Amino acid sequence: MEFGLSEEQTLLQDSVNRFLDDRVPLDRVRKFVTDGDDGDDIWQGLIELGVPGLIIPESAGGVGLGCLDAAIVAEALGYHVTPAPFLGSVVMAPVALIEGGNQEDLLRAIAAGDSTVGVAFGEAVGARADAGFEWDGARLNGKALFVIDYLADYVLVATSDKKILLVSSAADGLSRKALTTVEKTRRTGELVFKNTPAELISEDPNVYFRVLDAGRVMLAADTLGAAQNMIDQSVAYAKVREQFNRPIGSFQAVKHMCAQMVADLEPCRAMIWYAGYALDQLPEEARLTACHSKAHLSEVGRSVSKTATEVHGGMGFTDLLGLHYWFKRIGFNRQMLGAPEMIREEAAQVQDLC
Amino acid sequence: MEFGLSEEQTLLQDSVNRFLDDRVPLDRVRKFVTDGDDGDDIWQGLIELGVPGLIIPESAGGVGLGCLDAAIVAEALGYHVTPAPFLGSVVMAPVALIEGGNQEDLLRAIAAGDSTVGVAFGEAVGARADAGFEWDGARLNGKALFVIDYLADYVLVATSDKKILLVSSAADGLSRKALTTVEKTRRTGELVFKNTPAELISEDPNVYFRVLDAGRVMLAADTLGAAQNMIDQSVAYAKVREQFNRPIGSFQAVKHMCAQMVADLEPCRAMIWYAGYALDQLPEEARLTACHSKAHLSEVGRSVSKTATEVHGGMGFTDLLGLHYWFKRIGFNRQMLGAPEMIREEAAQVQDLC
Amino acid sequence: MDLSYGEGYEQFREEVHTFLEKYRGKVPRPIEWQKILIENGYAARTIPKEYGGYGAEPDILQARIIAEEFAKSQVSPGMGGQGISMLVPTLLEMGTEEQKKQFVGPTLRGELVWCQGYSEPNAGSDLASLTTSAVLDGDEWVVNGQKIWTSTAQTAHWIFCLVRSEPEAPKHQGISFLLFRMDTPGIEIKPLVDMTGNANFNEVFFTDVRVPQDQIVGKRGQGWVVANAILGHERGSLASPDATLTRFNALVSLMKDETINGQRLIDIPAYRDRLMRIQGRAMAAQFNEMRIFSARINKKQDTKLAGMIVKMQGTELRHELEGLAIDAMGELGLAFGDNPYLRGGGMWQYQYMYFLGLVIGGGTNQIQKNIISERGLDMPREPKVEKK
Amino acid sequence: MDLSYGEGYEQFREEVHTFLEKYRGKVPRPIEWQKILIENGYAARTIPKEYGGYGAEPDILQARIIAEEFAKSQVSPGMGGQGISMLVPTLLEMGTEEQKKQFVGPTLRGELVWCQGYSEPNAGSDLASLTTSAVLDGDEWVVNGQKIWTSTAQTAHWIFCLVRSEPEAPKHQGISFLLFRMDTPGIEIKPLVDMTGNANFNEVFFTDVRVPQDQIVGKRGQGWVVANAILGHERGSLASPDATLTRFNALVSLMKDETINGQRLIDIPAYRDRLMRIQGRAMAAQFNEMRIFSARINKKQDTKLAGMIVKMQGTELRHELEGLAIDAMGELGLAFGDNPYLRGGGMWQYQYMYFLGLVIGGGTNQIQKNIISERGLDMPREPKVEKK
Repeated sequence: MEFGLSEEQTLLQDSVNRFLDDRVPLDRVRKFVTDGDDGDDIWQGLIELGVPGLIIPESAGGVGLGCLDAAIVAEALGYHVTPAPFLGSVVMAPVALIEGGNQEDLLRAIAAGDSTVGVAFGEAVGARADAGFEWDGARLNGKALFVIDYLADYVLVATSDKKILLVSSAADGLSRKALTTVEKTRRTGELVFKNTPAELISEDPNVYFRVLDAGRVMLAADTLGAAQNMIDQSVAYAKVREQFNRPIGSFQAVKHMCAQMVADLEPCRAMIWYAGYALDQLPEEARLTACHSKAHLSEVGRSVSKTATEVHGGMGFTDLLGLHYWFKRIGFNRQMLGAPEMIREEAAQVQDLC
Repeated sequence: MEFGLSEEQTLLQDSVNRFLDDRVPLDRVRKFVTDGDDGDDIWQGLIELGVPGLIIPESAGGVGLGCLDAAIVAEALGYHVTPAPFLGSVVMAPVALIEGGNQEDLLRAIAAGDSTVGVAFGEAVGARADAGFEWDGARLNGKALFVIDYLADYVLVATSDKKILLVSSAADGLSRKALTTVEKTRRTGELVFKNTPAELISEDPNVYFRVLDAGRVMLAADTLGAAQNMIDQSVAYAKVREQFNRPIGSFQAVKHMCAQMVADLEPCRAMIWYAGYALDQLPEEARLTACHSKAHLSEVGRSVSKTATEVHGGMGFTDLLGLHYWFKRIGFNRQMLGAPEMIREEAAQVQDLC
Repeated sequence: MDLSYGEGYEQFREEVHTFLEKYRGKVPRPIEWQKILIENGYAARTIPKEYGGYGAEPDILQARIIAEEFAKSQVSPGMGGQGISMLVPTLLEMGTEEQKKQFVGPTLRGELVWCQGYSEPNAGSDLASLTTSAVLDGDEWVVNGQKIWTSTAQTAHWIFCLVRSEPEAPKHQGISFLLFRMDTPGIEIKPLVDMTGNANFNEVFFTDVRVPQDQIVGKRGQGWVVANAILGHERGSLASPDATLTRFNALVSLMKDETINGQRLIDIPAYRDRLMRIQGRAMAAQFNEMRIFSARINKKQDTKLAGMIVKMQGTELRHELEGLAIDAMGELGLAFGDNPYLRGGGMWQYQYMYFLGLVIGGGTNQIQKNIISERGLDMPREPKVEKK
Repeated sequence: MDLSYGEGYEQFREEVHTFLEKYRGKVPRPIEWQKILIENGYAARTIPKEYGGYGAEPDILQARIIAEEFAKSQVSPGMGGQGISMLVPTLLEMGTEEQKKQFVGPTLRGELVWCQGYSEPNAGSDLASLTTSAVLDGDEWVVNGQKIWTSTAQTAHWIFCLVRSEPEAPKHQGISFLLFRMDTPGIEIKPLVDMTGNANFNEVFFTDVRVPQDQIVGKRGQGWVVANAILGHERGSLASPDATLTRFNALVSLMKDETINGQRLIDIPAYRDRLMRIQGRAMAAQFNEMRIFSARINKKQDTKLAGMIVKMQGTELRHELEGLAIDAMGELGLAFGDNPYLRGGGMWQYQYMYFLGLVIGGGTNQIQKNIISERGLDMPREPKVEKK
């Protein structure tokens, strides 16, 4: 019995963190966001670390690890506000394809770093008026909005009746367009389908939920990392920034803001570990813990990101320190795959409370 | 144009406050609560100040003032956690009787301080499983719970279909029993009706709402006063209590707790004034402002009463300073005549938002 | 409580209304319009004629009526900016006769645009520790240092600036209040991009900037007193309850228009409850503002605490209000910039961030709480730490 | 992560289970039961045999299994109290051989009941400023002063007590840790009624209480170190996530059973949303506890911060949980004492207040935040103020 990361997991996280410390400092993030580069070198580095194949079975060329391992990588990515097509390629698509069982080639390509996959789950999670598409059993018509990594080689599309489809970027009748959001370390866009062929991966709602849950835990883990970074930056800044002839970190108001952030965030670490573990090992608990991780981390993330900005005073509001990249990353994680109120309602449903 | 209390209103509140400062110190409250005395002298004093007839027309022996005047008296009563049959006798019954128009004798008796009235609105505001009664047009059967001032000479009873009835304490088939609650400065009880005659005061839902709104504003005003007192006690205590060789009020954590209480409560003062004024002068705004005053003051009151207790440290938790009398008073005001979530839903209904 | 204005004032309202009807849709260019407004008493109303104002007696109800009618008609109420809102009242109170004559009129007429040089990178919450230096060299001040959070620095003709002129004096007594042209050699402006992606503010650098000796308001070392004579004005204006109400109404509309899975957002009870919570707080804030406004007429009303808490409560409330809109829109709440699915012109995300900036700006809410507790509640100050 | 216990431990669980089956419903009186528990290693398990314990090697998984199985079977796990939970570990770490021999065994067996004399009316958050004095007179300490927050003072045979024995020394170095009988002349106990209406605590007054010189743990002036050796233990236990989960389940039941206007409380979305929020926080707290527990086995896991925040988060969460129950019940939520319509035995209001007491007790949450920031995050301490 051990509640915590194994040595291998700690090593994995350390190696990803070391790579990101080195290759994705703030300047690199800024360049990705402002110069429109593609971040290929970052993804290449992650490929070399074996990240794409993390949860893909060794028989399909992957590393054969589990969702908890993916979650601790997601945490590292969030910590470094890393631009990378992680969510679909490394987690949601592999989970879907393994469950679907008919796409070993693509799994192999993902594991090898040859293919990436975006995520279009908005219609299934909560359809908005502007979007919407129809699936006739072979082809798609309509459009999907706020698709994560919309320029990936494939996009995983969920329908409102919980089917999961796969669309190739080369498919007929597919057009793609960037959609600007406040969070620019993730590439988000619109897909328009005109008789676009799509392959059915699963029509089992259980598979849909498993994929969705995995995605939610990853977004929550990303928030854990991003929020931890904001705390670390706040504490460091409060130790050196002086006002009234004292480091601001010696003022009780600032100290208590930092202590409150820690008190709120620290239990979330164990929550992510449990939720990640449950995805693979405790199927009967996975849905509830995934819902609560996503909703709870969203609330804690919002509160930490606001407080950390306040600790930095005016500097936190400027672009100079880049603190807002973490703020917006946490905001994105909150909104995607279900906002807190909607997910809490789902948590109640899972327990037959409504 | 003037947003604020008139000189007369300030004088009224001052005179009530002076009387209560003098006659209802904490020891007197404690005696009422623990020794089971009837608090008659307090009520007598308020009668001498003209409180019972405050909003009753001069033609019926009253003072002919308005609900705002009653609200500022309610605030003073809350400030002093005063045991007195105010809510029903001074506000809800007079409003109902004036609107009903057929009870000048009782109005006159109330104004003279000869009759008191309790309030049994629980069934109408939100029926609970244990309670419930039937009204056959002449007589009541069943029971009403958590009746405020249940030992009064009369009780104003609201039915689930928004009729208002009046029951005399001497009525046939009426039995009364105390119901212990956490808040002991108000006498709360149960009425059991067995073919108990009751007089119909109004069957107009508008009258019911007007009476209910007035009652809610008074509970909110009571909370305003009680919370203000808790702030005053906290600031005073923080100035004299020393720890670490300093008054605790010189610690930023304590100062900021006090500042936050003020920041939350101070706007509530204007809100109560407006809501009290609206009850008489702005009928189209009265419902919404009454709902919001009650709900908002309940939230602010809960937060202030918790924070003030914390500022007092362990002493706040003991009975020694009696701080808990204010804490519980605020808690009572929150629960009676509709808890915040229920009232906010009502506020949305009033605006056709649901 | 009496929320009516009374008869004399209704006639005044009618006058304003008539004026506005005359110009609605026919408002000339800003400088010309400003002139017309001043001539008619709808700008610079209470400023003496000799300094370029209209010269009316102060009457807060009239001021309120003007504000209300202009808002209703959506006709521009004329020029604003830190020169008119902050420098002019300062000069009227603390300036020399020559300074009033020289600066007030042109500023009111929009011929002179000002920016403010107060905060520095190392003097934010602790503004009085500012280090931008001014050394007298002959009959000129030589200014060196850096300011930050300077809005409109690019368009301003002049700056009013706090500098340290007496380095040996206690920190609050070594500051002077200087005025100088922004085209003086040695001034460099650098836009300061913030989290919204805009450059709402600038950094301004001074290198040997030479300022004539007499361009000082008040005496040497009195700059802190001069600046504080009007600082209070600025804080209250950062989060007006009227603006909050406008945004609340926009939020209600949004929640009625937008849907998720075909259900209107307003029909989702958890969001509706948050909306109603915000309305309750917004109402309290608005009534509090009416109370403060009224107390400017009836000086007997004490609104000291009521005024101190406005900035803190108002900015937090706005931030939360904008945040509810984002939450309820789900993915759509992330839209920004040129996104074609933007709602409300992208203002939800923008204001959400901008009001976090205002929670911090104009004195962080931590500083506000210090002020409320120490000046409002007379709680003991923290023990002072001596300068290292 | 591996949440299974493994095979050896399953056998151990079976043993515990068998033992419990044997005694279920047949548990003798406390003193006798405590003896049986110690003999079988289900109490005082890791305390050396020579001092009256069972003498097993520490094994936290076994301890957890014992706790789980006793909880499941609802058989009493034996005696608790401050003597067993606080004094015994202190004596084992800091006591003399004679003290261990004299006190540990009888305390474990429940023959000696203890109370704690730490806090004073003027030494709460600043415990080290305590002033209860102990002056050596011949071979006896003479103790004068007052303690507060002393639970079980009426039933305790002995007290362990912090006193100021060296008034001239710096405040942390002038304290001694004394043990003395509660029937010593000069001790007066006054129950301290709290907001729940109960006297959960007492005040204890000392007037010339004479204590033999050798009834001291550690040396003169070392009392602060002795007391702090175990203070951490107490804090964590004030708000256990297991207890929170039990209360959460009770709250769900309440909300399913109770109705308003015929609608179940659980079916009111605004309450349901609050319930789910609380569940999310409770879950995080519980997993955090599992992490801390696990780190006691695998010392490589760093759970310093995870441990520091337990008391603060746990007490706040419990207070809010109980508050939701009250809110949702409306008027019924006010019921207390002998009210026949009481729900859950009146525990909702009681716990709501009691946990506000625990937000304050055992180090207020403000003190907790000082500790987290200074010891957990290494943030600078506040400048010290010299003693007046």
